[in-house]
Amino acid sequence: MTTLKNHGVPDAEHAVHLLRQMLRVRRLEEKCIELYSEAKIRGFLHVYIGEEAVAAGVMEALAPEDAVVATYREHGHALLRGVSAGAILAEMYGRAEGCCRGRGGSMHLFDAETRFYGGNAIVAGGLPLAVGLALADRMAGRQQVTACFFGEGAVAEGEFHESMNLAALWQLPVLFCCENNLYAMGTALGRSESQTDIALKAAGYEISAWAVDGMDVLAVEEAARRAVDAVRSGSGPHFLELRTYRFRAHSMFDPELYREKSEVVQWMERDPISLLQGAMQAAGKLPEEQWAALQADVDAEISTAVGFAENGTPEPVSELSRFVYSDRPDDGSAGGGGTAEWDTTAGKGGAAG
Amino acid sequence: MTTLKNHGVPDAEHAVHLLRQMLRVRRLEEKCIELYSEAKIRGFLHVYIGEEAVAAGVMEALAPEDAVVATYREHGHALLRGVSAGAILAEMYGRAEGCCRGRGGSMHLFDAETRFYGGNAIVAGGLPLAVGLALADRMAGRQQVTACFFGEGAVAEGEFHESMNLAALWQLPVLFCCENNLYAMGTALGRSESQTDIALKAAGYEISAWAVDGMDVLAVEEAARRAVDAVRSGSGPHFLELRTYRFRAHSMFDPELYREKSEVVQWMERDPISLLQGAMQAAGKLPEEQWAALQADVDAEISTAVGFAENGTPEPVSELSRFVYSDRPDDGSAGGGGTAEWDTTAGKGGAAG
Amino acid sequence: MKTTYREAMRAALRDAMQRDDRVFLMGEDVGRYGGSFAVSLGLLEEFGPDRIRDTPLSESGFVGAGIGAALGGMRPVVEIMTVNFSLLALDQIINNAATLLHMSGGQFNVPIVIRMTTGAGRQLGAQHSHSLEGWYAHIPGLRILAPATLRDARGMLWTALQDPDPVLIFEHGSLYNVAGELDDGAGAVDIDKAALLRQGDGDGDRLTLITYGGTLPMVLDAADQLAGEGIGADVIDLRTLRPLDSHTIVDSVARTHRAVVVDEGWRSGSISAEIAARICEQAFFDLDAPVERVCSLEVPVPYAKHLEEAALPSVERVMAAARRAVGAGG
Amino acid sequence: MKTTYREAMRAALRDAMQRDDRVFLMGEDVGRYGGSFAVSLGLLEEFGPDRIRDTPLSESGFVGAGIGAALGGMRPVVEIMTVNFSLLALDQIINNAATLLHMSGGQFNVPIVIRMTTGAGRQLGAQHSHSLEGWYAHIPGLRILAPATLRDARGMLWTALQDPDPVLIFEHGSLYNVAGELDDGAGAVDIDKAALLRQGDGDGDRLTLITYGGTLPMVLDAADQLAGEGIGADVIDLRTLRPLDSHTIVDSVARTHRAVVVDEGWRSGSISAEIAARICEQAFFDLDAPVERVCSLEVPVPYAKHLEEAALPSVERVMAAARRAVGAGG
Ligand SMILES: Cc1ncc(C[n+]2csc(CCOP(=O)(O)OP(=O)(O)O)c2C)c(N)n1
Ligand SMILES: Cc1ncc(C[n+]2csc(CCOP(=O)(O)OP(=O)(O)O)c2C)c(N)n1
Ligand SMILES: [Mg+2]
Ligand SMILES: [Mg+2]
Repeated sequence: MTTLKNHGVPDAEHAVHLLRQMLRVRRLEEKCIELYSEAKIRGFLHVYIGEEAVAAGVMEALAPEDAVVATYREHGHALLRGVSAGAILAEMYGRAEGCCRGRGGSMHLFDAETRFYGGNAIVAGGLPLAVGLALADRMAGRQQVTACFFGEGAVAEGEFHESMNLAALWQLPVLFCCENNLYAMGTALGRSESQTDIALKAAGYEISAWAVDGMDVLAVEEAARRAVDAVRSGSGPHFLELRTYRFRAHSMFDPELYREKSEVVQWMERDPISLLQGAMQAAGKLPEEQWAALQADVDAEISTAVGFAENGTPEPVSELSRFVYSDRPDDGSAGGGGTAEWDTTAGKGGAAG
Repeated sequence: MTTLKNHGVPDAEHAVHLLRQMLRVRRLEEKCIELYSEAKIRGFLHVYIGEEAVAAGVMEALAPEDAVVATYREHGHALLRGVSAGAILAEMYGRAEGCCRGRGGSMHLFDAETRFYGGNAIVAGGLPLAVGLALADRMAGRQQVTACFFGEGAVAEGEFHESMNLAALWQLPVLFCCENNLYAMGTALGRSESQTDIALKAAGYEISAWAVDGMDVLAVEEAARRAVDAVRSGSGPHFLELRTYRFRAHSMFDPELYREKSEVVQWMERDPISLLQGAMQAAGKLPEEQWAALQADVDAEISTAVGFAENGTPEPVSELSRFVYSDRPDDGSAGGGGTAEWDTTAGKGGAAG
Repeated sequence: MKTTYREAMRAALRDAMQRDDRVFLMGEDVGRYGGSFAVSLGLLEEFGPDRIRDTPLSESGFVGAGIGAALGGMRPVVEIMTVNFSLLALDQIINNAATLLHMSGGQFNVPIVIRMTTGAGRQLGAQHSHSLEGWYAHIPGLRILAPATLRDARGMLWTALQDPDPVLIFEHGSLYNVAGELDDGAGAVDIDKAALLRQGDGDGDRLTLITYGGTLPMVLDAADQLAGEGIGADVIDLRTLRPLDSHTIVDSVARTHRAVVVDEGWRSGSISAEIAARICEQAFFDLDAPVERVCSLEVPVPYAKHLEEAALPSVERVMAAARRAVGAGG
Repeated sequence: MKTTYREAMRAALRDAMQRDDRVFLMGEDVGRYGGSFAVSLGLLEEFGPDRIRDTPLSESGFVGAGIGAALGGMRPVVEIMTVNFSLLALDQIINNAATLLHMSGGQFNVPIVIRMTTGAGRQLGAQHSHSLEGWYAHIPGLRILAPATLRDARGMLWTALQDPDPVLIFEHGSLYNVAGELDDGAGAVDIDKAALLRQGDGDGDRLTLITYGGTLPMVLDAADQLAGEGIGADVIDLRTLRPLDSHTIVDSVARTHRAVVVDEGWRSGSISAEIAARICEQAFFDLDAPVERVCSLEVPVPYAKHLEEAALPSVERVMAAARRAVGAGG
């Protein structure tokens, strides 16, 4: 199982940090599945289990002032970007304490403080946003990077193509992170792309691109650092194809008719958490008790978060119409104050349906 | 001026035919411009002057049962596909005798008989149609080819990307013909594509692609024949980048602020008509009187066509609502008979606005 | 025969594929995955990957390819997973499918059927909960269907495939699991007329409830309860949103003199506005009270259950509107 | 100062660029070409290619990039050449611009302005003649403006840029060359209220004509002619299609008791339906006749001049509807 690339002697403390990060995501999502089956969480739920090394590795390379755009499979990205597990779970509970006050749910996590711009449930819909965020940075002269995560399924969408071209044409500071887990719902890569070498595709836009073992968090981090440095220093967008695998079903509704159990089992042997844990233990850098303590820590974090969500309050229905438009000083104008159903009470016919 | 590629001894009869085809397009469009300034033709008018070798060369390679999809700059394609100059001009006059009964105009020429599927005024909007036409041929087991023309500006659109991928993934019989005239309205290629080598881009979809001198009708024809043969024999889509230039403004409203007059003049030295004519005369294969006769012939065709359009009848206003939905046997149902403004006369309030 | 809406749709697809070689189904995950809402489950095995054709994620591309295939003589059924993603294909639907016949002076009709799931109510959040079928009904050249019953789920597809022009079928996500009895011989149904599903009676107050698609069960429920309050409600299932069958609506309102339109779309500029406008135009002097509209609140549909419920039409809101319409307080 | 609608728009752009560094203009051919309708002619020279930014043909991409730039603190003005091409960008407009604020629980507003030309009347055929601004007005989260006058062409942009939320500005192609007098000091205007441009007088018949955008000149013309026939017409320029200012409409109708809505959109499901529905809801007992609607015929707009004219609203159709409304025959 020591199929981690040799990165030299890994700094133990940093490696433990990465391990912890991946474990936090794993435990959070295992809990989500549990809560889903208890019907505490509803809607669509897409877990990242098996892919944690990707978000964990890339986030290491980003600075606080950078921006992140992700997909509907983004619990891990949100958590590792700095959104608390409590705020994430409360969101899935539909609580006022959720990171979007219960309006977003699992697929739409947002957080202004950490510049986490979603959460986007439209495949490839986040890519143009990332380009625009980078454009803003560029025009304002800020040395910031926007990291944009998306699945390999998104590569077939026109919005992918348009975004890649714009970013490259204008040499914008975007790091494109393609999470190639080989399937888009039930559609295998070979059935969605005539050219399955995604990194090669990126080169067709004159974007520097390379493929990375997405199960090896150290490899991901190394590649991400290299790419982020290049992006930050002004050498235009970069592209990482992160080769990974989703261990679970696409969502809670997926009977997984499209792949062999054996394929899943084979990939599970390259579980990014076990890989790193194993390598560290083999190198004598992760004493059993440290590993146990780490696990206990993470479990505690998650159960505190569940408590937070459980004890949250529902967003008042009276607030439902807020945030359709921005709150404004009450100037009596029709557009202000988040009025959602224009004029329905104003008339004489009493049409407030 | 003998910058035509050496294609061996050109068959004189065939070369004269190509010359005639290009000249027909040229004269037709020169007439259109004239008519436009007389306000006989309105709307947008995009001429193909300078690019005639592309349509002329490619059409030679197609069989009658093949299909053609083009753009809003398609007078030449329609004419060389076999739509009469009269039907084209009558269309621009808005006559019932026009190839679309006056409903389409310059940008929307259609002809079922020659399988000419437009005329499409949405940049890249025709590409998915071409893919679908080829899919139908493939599913029905017909050995037919769909030729799809579009400008290099269309390459930036998402619909280009999605269409290329679908055609390649499903190995459909499409011939993509990119008319690279270096500008999309006022936008030079280098300002619209991060990768300006368009043929290379096509390769990113695993589509065989090559660039061709689009001013050399013999080279275009040769490449098109090669590509069409390959497509027809089942080896999937092919892509030609036809390097050409538009001698005139984008449309009748374009002040041409974006390019130097000298650039235009330089390209005019490679006028596809003069090139072939010059080469033939140099080879002693185009006696002066034959050239004069050919020109007279073409002039006669065009002036007959103008007469036809002038004498055409306006499509009756009573027919305006037809063809919103297909005509059907009059079954009294609401959906039939091309009713355009549902129910407006049925009410008691007399609401027929 | 006991069946579900989902099974009825599947039977309709199977039937169409068997009857006509030109029919094929194309869309994201219609094959190996079995359809994102399991409508096409099992059809891949039966008809093979050519006719149950999985596509890449490229809505504009494959909808446009469907239009092209229709031009080329096929009878494609294109599935867009949900109406939310159809926004990516709108150029093809509006600028090509809906206009080619007219632009070509009658030469090129487009016999395509585009199916998609619509609606909210499953806590999917703003980007997965649009109800845009009424919005689509604005576009000339399209025919818009909203099967709400098992009979229509079973019968509309074949009729749509006989139509020479583009037909969009909107299937509300909350209906797939609806179960009930269907005639063994159920087959094609007309797609021209609205259905008066229930005629209110009694000597008391009368009104017409007008709806379609996902809100039909709720409206039938409300009608039952209103009957208990002595209010006799006609219930009209529009079935086809374009062309709209005004006659059936106006006929009923001419008898009842009052109307409530129930529509999951956002209120402003919804199809409920068109219906209200037509009633006012065509039955103005028959009308005894303003037409009531029960629509979704004009907010992007929120995730949290209690917020989502508050945003959508409900039996209570329908009842309240009905009572207001008949002047019975509310 | 004598000016044109086009020049007023250009002055507004220049002004905004000068006032606020965060403002930039982005779109196809806004720079070197000078704008497809010459609105931005000369601005490239003044502000340089960074702030007058030519884009490739990729509507979804650059509109989405505008949304991202707005999120990133800029104040982008994105030009889509015409509304017809905006269909390619609808996913970004509806699923992102209109919903991000709500989905994010108030964290991320999107201060973008998207401008586009709309409308028919120039023989451009079906794919270049859509009037979809009323259709866009269905979407919560958007603000929809339709400047019809020189004052609004000059003044709406700055107000729109002050708005924290997405604003779409629809400029009717037939207005660009309209010339007239404008105050030298003309500047920002409110975008909340409809304008009662003319109040009908006389003791004769009265009615309210309601319109916006490209059809305003025609309606003013009709009002003049109606005055000659002794019919006193209020004329309301809606100016903002979402949120719709019902108050101004209802106030006028409460006085005149009759209304005609004039709208270049296709009739079914147009904004004219919403207006008619609201009048019936909110002024039902004031209304003496059904609300008339003068819209475009429900056909893809044809190329030929005589056919196009027959498809669009005209002074004659407005007059006829007005006469019907006041019961003066027609
Ligand atoms: C535009 C669009 N089309 C379809 C869907 C439905 N859908 C949700 S996720 C998904 C698969 C995406 O696959 P990929 O991009 O590889 O990401 P992954 O789920 O594997 O992380 C699909 C088809 C959607 N959300 N958006
Ligand atoms: C989707 C779309 N966006 C914008 C336009 C406006 N427009 C018409 S032609 C054109 C330039 C297209 O350039 P190219 O594809 O190179 O073709 P060419 O005109 O050079 O033949 C543009 C921007 C359009 N018709 N469709
Ligand atoms: Mg994937
Ligand atoms: Mg070009």
